[in-house]
Amino acid sequence: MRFELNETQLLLQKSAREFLANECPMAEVRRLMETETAHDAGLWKKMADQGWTGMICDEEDGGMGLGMVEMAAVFEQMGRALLPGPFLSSVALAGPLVAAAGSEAKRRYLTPMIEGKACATAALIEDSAEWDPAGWRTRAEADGNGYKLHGRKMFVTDACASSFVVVAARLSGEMALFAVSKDSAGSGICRLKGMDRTRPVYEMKFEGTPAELLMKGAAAENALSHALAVATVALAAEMTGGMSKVLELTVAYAKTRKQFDQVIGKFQAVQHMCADMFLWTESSRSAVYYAAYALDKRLPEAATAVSVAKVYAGEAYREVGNRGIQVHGGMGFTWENDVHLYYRRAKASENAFGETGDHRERIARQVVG
Amino acid sequence: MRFELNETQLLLQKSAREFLANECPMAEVRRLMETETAHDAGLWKKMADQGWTGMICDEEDGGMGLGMVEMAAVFEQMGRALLPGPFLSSVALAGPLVAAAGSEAKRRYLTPMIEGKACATAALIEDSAEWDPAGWRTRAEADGNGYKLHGRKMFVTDACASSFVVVAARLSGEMALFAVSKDSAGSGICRLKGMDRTRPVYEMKFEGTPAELLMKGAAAENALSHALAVATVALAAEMTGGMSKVLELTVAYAKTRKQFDQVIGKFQAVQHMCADMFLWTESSRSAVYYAAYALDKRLPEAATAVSVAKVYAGEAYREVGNRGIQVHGGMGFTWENDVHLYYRRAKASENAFGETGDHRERIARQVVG
Amino acid sequence: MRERFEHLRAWQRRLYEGGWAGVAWPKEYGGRGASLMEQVIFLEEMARAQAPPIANTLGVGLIGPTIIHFGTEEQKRRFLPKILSAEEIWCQGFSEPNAGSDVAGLRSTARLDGDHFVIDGQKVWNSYGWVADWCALVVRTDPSAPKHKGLTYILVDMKSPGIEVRPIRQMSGESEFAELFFNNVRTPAANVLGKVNQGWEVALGTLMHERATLGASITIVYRRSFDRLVELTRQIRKNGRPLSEDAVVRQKLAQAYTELEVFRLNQMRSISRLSGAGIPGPEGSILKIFWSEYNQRFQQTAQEILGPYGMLEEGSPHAVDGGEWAYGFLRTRGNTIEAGTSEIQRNIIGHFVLGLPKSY
Amino acid sequence: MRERFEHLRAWQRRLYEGGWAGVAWPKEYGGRGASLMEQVIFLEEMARAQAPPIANTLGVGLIGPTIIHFGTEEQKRRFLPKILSAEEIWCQGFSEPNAGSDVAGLRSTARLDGDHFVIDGQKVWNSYGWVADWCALVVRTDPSAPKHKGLTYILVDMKSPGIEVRPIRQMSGESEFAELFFNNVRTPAANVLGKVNQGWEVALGTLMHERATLGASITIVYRRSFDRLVELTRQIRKNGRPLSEDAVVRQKLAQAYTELEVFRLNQMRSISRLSGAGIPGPEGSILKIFWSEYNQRFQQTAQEILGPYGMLEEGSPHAVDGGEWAYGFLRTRGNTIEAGTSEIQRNIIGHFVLGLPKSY
Repeated sequence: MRFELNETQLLLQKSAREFLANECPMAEVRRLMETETAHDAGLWKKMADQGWTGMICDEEDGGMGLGMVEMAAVFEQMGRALLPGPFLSSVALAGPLVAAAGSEAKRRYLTPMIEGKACATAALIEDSAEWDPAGWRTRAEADGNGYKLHGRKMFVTDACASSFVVVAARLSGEMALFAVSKDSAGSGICRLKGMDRTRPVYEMKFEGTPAELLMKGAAAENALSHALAVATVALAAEMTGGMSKVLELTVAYAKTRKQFDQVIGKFQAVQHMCADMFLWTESSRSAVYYAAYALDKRLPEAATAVSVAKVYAGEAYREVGNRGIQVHGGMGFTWENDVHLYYRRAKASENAFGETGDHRERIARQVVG
Repeated sequence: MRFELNETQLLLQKSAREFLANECPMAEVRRLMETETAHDAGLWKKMADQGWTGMICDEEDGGMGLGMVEMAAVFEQMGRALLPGPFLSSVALAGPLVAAAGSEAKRRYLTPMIEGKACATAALIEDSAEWDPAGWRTRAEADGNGYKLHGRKMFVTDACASSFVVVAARLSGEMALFAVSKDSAGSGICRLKGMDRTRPVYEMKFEGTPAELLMKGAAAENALSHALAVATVALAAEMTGGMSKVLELTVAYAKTRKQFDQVIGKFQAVQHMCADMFLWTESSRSAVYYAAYALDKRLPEAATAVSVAKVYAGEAYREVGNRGIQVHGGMGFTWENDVHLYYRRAKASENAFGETGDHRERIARQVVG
Repeated sequence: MRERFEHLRAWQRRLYEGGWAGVAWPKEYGGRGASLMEQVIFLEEMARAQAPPIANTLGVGLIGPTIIHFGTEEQKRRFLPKILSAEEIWCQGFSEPNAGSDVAGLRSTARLDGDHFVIDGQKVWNSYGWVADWCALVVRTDPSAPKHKGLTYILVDMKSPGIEVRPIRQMSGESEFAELFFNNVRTPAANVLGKVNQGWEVALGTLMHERATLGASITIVYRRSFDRLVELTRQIRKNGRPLSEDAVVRQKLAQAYTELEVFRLNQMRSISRLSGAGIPGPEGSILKIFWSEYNQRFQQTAQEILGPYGMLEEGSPHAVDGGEWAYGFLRTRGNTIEAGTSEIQRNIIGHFVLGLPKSY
Repeated sequence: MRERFEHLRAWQRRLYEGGWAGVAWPKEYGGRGASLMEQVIFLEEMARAQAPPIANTLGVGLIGPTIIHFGTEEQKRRFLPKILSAEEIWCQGFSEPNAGSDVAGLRSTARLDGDHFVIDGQKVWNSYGWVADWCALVVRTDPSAPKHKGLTYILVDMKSPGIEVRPIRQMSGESEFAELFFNNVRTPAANVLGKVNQGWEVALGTLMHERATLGASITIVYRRSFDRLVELTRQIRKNGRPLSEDAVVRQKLAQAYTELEVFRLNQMRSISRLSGAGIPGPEGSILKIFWSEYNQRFQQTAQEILGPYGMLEEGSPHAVDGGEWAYGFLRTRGNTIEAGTSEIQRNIIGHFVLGLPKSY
C-alpha cells in the first residue's frame, strides 16, 4: 500500500478545498452559526451538485461510489472550513444506515438524500450519553401497518435541519432502526445549546411517534456499527482539517505579531508550541487516513484503527486549540478571532461517537483482552 | 501558623547543610554507593554526635525531641546531599516503631539507636509489594519464651547495615511487630539490585527465625501507620532536597555551557525547563512542610496531607530529573555526571511507601469517599 | 449587571463600616491594621461562607496597595478610604493592542500642559471600565527615553471628557473586558503616582502584587468547584455505578485535589513571606503559573467526567449547573494569557529568580 | 561483546549473500534494487521473526545512503559492497564535547598536506568505534570561513596511526558510546565525500536520513516491548485480580498502543514520501521527536505498572525480564538527547517546515 493520497484523491481534495473557500468562507460560517439550524439550502444544493451528498453511496443507487479514503479527504477540507450544517450527520451517519436498508426504503429515503432533496440524521444515545447500544431503552411497538416509538434521545445532531431521523429503538427486545419524518417528530424536538454552534444538538422525545421500520436484529446492529465507524472516520478527518487550519492561522499570527521588538514566532517558547501543533496535526492525519483505509478494505484491525484515530485526534485537536489560543494571546481570547470556533468544534468532537476514555477501553479490549 | 521555617529551624537546616557538605560530598557518596551496605560507621558516629540519631525521640529517652518540621528540614538536606546509608530506614521508620514499644524494649533497642551504636530497618511489604498491611502474610508462632517467624519480606531497605530489623507478622491473626537481630536473620538476607545504589534493598526470608515481640494488635497497627507517615514525610523531604540540588546543578550548567555561540540558558526552551523545575521544587517544599506540620499537630487531615506530599513530590522529582538530564544534554547522560544518581533515587522514592496511584486512591478515599 | 454591581457596592460598604474591607490596611486610611495573614484568613472565611465578592476588586487588591507603597500622604488620604468604602470604583489601563506581554512597549502618551497632563491613546483588556470612577494608567511621557524609562503611572478621573469605553466580546461569549480610548484627556499632574518617567517601577509593583495575591481568594473558589464536581460524580451513573466509584475518575479527582492543595500551600507560603518582606518578589510568578494551569487541567478533568452534558451552555435544557462548566472550560483558556502569559512568567522566573540571561 | 559482534557480522554476511542486506540499494553495489517500501517491509519481517540485528548498522543505515547520494563512482565501488557484506564496519564522528546540538560548531581540524589531510581533534558519542574499520568524519578545513562553510566530510580508515578510542560510561551503566581522539591522523584527500568545505550539506543529508529511517525497525522492537508489557499485566496480580483487568492500567496500555500505532503510521508515510522524493525532508524531525518521547512515556508507564520489581537491574534476583525494564527506563532518558535533541528537532520544524524565524 502507499501511505499518501493518489492523484485522484489529491484532485478531489483540491476541488473540495477550493469549493469551500469560495462557497463557505469564515464570514459565512459565522452567519450560519447564528441561524436556527446552521443549515443553508443554497449551499446544500451546490454540494449536491458536486455529487457529495451521494459521495459514498453505490453508483447503482446514483451515488459517486467513493471509498473511505476519498471521503476522509473531503471531510478533512470540510473540517478545515468549519462547514456548518448537517453534512456529517446526513452523509456519514444517516446515509450508511439507510443504505443498509431494503431497496424500497432506499428508494424512499436514500435517493432523495443523494439527490440533495433531503437530509437526515440519526437519534441514538440517550440520557446516559453512552454509545454502547446495550444502554439504549427507546422502544417501538407495532401499530397497524406501522410502528410507534416511546422514549427519549439525547444529543441528536442537526435534527431540525433534517427531513427525517433514523432512530434506534428496541422492538420486542431486538435492536431495530426506524425512520421518523420531521413532521411527526417536530413537536418533540428541543434544541440544546452545545459549545459548537456550527453543529446544533437536540433532545428528541418520542411519545407514540409514528415510525417506519428500516431493519432489525443483526442487520440493524451491523448497520449501526458500520455507520458509526464511517461517521467516526469522517469526524476524525474533519478534526484533522480543523487542526491544520488552526496551525495555519497560528503560524501566520506568530510571523506578524511583534512584542519586545521582534515577531513572537522567533521566541523559542512560541516556536516550539507551533512545532508541537504541527506534530499533532500530521500525526492525526496519519491515524485518520489509515483508519479510513482499514475500514475501506475491511481489515480485521479496522475497528481498533478507528478508535486509535478518534483517541489521538481528540487529544490532538484540543491541544492544538490550546496552543493556538495561547500563541494568539489576548487576541486568541476574543470572539472575533476564529480560533475559538474551531476550539468549540474540537470540544464537541471529543465527545461525539464515544469519549476518549471509552475508545481507549475499546482498544484495550482488542489489545489487552 | 507561619508558613516559613523559624529561626531555630533555619539554623538546624544550615548546620545540617554544612555538616553534609563537609562530611559527605559527592565523591564520598560515589565511594559509599559502591560498597556492600552504602553505610559508613565513621560518618554514622559523627551524625550521632550531632544528636541526629535521636532527632525525633523524646528527650526523656535521650533524644532531641524535635518535631516533624525540624525533622523534615534535616532530611531535606540529606536528600540534597544524597546521603547514602540507613539513616531514613533507621531514624524515620524503625525508630518510631520501636519508640511505640514498652519501656523494656525501648531500653534494649531504642537507646543504642539513639546513642548511635545500632541502626535498624523495618521489613514490611511482601511479594505483592503492597503497602496495605492486610496483604502481608508473614506469620509468627510462639516458641518457648520467644517467637519464630515464617515468611518472606521484599524490598527491605538497608537490611545489611542494620543490627536488627523490625518485622511485621501475624500472630494468631493479629498484626504484630517483632525485633529480629541481624545475627539470626543473616542467612536469609539477599541483596536485590535496585536502581538507587545509595540505598540498597533486600529480600528477607524467615524460616523459623527467632524473634522478640515488640507489640501487637491495635498498638502495632497504630505504630505502623504512624511510623509510615513519619517515614513518608522524611522521604518526601529528601526528595525535595534532591530536586533543589538537581535544579542548582542544571541552572549552573545552563549558565556556562555554550552552543550556537551563547550560553544555553538564554534559549527559552532551556530556560523554561529550568523555570518548571523551580516551580516543582518549591511546590514540593510547600507540600512537604505542611505534611510535616499536620503530622506534628496531629491534624485530622494529616494522612491526606502526607499522601498529597508523596504524590506531588514523586511526580515532581521525576520530572525535575527528566528536565535536568535533558538540559545537561549528552553530559547528563554520562555516569560521571551526578544528576543520574539523583534520578535513580527519585525512581526508588516514587515506589517507596506506596506508589503514586496508591496514594491517589488513599486521597480519593478521604475526599471522594 | 449594573443592578448586581450596586448590590456588591452596598455589601462592600457594609464591610467597610464594620472595619472588614481592608483588614491589613493601615487604620488611618480606613483599614483594620491587622496582618496580611489575618486578611487572608478573613478572605478565606468570606469565600467559605459563600459571601459575595466585593465591588472594588482592583482598587482593594491592586491599586490601593500600590498607592500605600508609592503614594504621597495627600494621595493616600484622598483615595484610600473611598477605595475601601467602594465610593470610588477603580479600573486600570496597562495593556495596549501592541503591548500585551511587552507591557513596557506601550504607546499611549501624556504630555505636560501647564499643571496638567494631556493623555492620548488606547488601552485594552480593561476590567470594570464601564462602572469605574478612577483609572490607574501607565502612559509614555518621554518618547525619546528607552522603553522602560519614559513611562509614568497616573491616576485618571473616568468622568474626564475624552474617555470612551467599548466592550470586547470574549470567546466564552460575554464581555467582561473593554477597550478604553483616550482622546485629549486632561488630568492634574498632582495625580502622578511615584515620579514622572519612573512609572515602570510602580507598575511592576502592581503586577507583582497581582501575581502574589490574586490566588488568595481563588483557592476557596476552586475548592468549591472541586467539591461540586465530586458531588456530581456521586450523582452521575455509568455502567450502573456512580462515577465516584470509578477507579479512573477517582485517580483524576485525587490528582486535582493534590494540585489544588499544593496551590493553596504555595499561596500560604507566599503570603507568609510577603508579611515579612512587604514587597512581593518574582517568585509570585509560580503562583500565577500554578493557578492558571491548575484551573485549565481541572476544567478539562471536569469535562472528561461530565461528558457531553458538560459542554451545554447557559440557557440550555440539561446544562450542568446552569452551564457553569461549559463557561468555566472556555473562560479558563484565558487564564494562561491574562495577568501575564505563562511564557512571560517563566521568563521572569528564569531571569529574575534563577539568574539566567534574558531570553526575550 | 566482541564475540557477539562477530556473530552479527556472520549473520549480516549471510543476508548479503542472499541479497537481503541492502534491499533498496542499487544492484551494482551489492543491493537488491527494490523499493524503499519493500526494504521497510523486509526489516519489519526481520524484526517480527526476532531475527538478530545486522552488524553494520551505521554503515547500512546512514553512511551507505550518504555515499550513494554524494559519492564518486569510485567511492561507491570501493565502499558500498563491503558495507553490505559487513567486511568493513563503519562508525561516525560528528559530535564534539563543545559541539553537541550545535553540530556545525565543531573544532576538529584537517589541513591539507600534499594529497593527504592531517586530522586533529576529539569526537564524542561515537558508536561502534571499538570495532569499526572506517569512520565518517566531519572536520573543519577552513577555520576562517563562517561556521557552516568551512567543514569537510571525510572517510577515515580507523587503522590509521594516531586514533584512540576511549569508552564513555553512560548513566544506565554500560558503555555503548566512546570518545575518539585524532592526533596527526593522515588520510588521502581522495576520501573526501562531496567537496572540500562543503561537508555541512553532506552531514545534513546523513542527519536527515537518521531521523527519517531510524524509526523503521524501531517500531517492531517497540511493539514487542508493548506486547511483553501486556503479557506481564496478565501475570501480575493486585488486590487479587490480574492488572490486565484494572481499569486504570487498561487506559494506560490503550494510550501507549495508540501512540505506538500513530508512530508506525507516521513512519510509513515518511517512507512513502521518501520513496517519491529520494531525499528526506525536515519533516523527519517529527519522527525523531515522536519515537524518543513515546519511548520515554512508555517506559514510565511500564514502571508504573511493574512497581518496585521494575526498577531491579540486571543480575538481581526478581528482576523483571532480567532487568530489561530498569535498563530500558534509564537508557530511554538519552533518546530525547541523542541524534539531535528534542529542542533542536522543534527548532528545525519551526524554522525549516513552518518558516518561522531562526530562534537560536
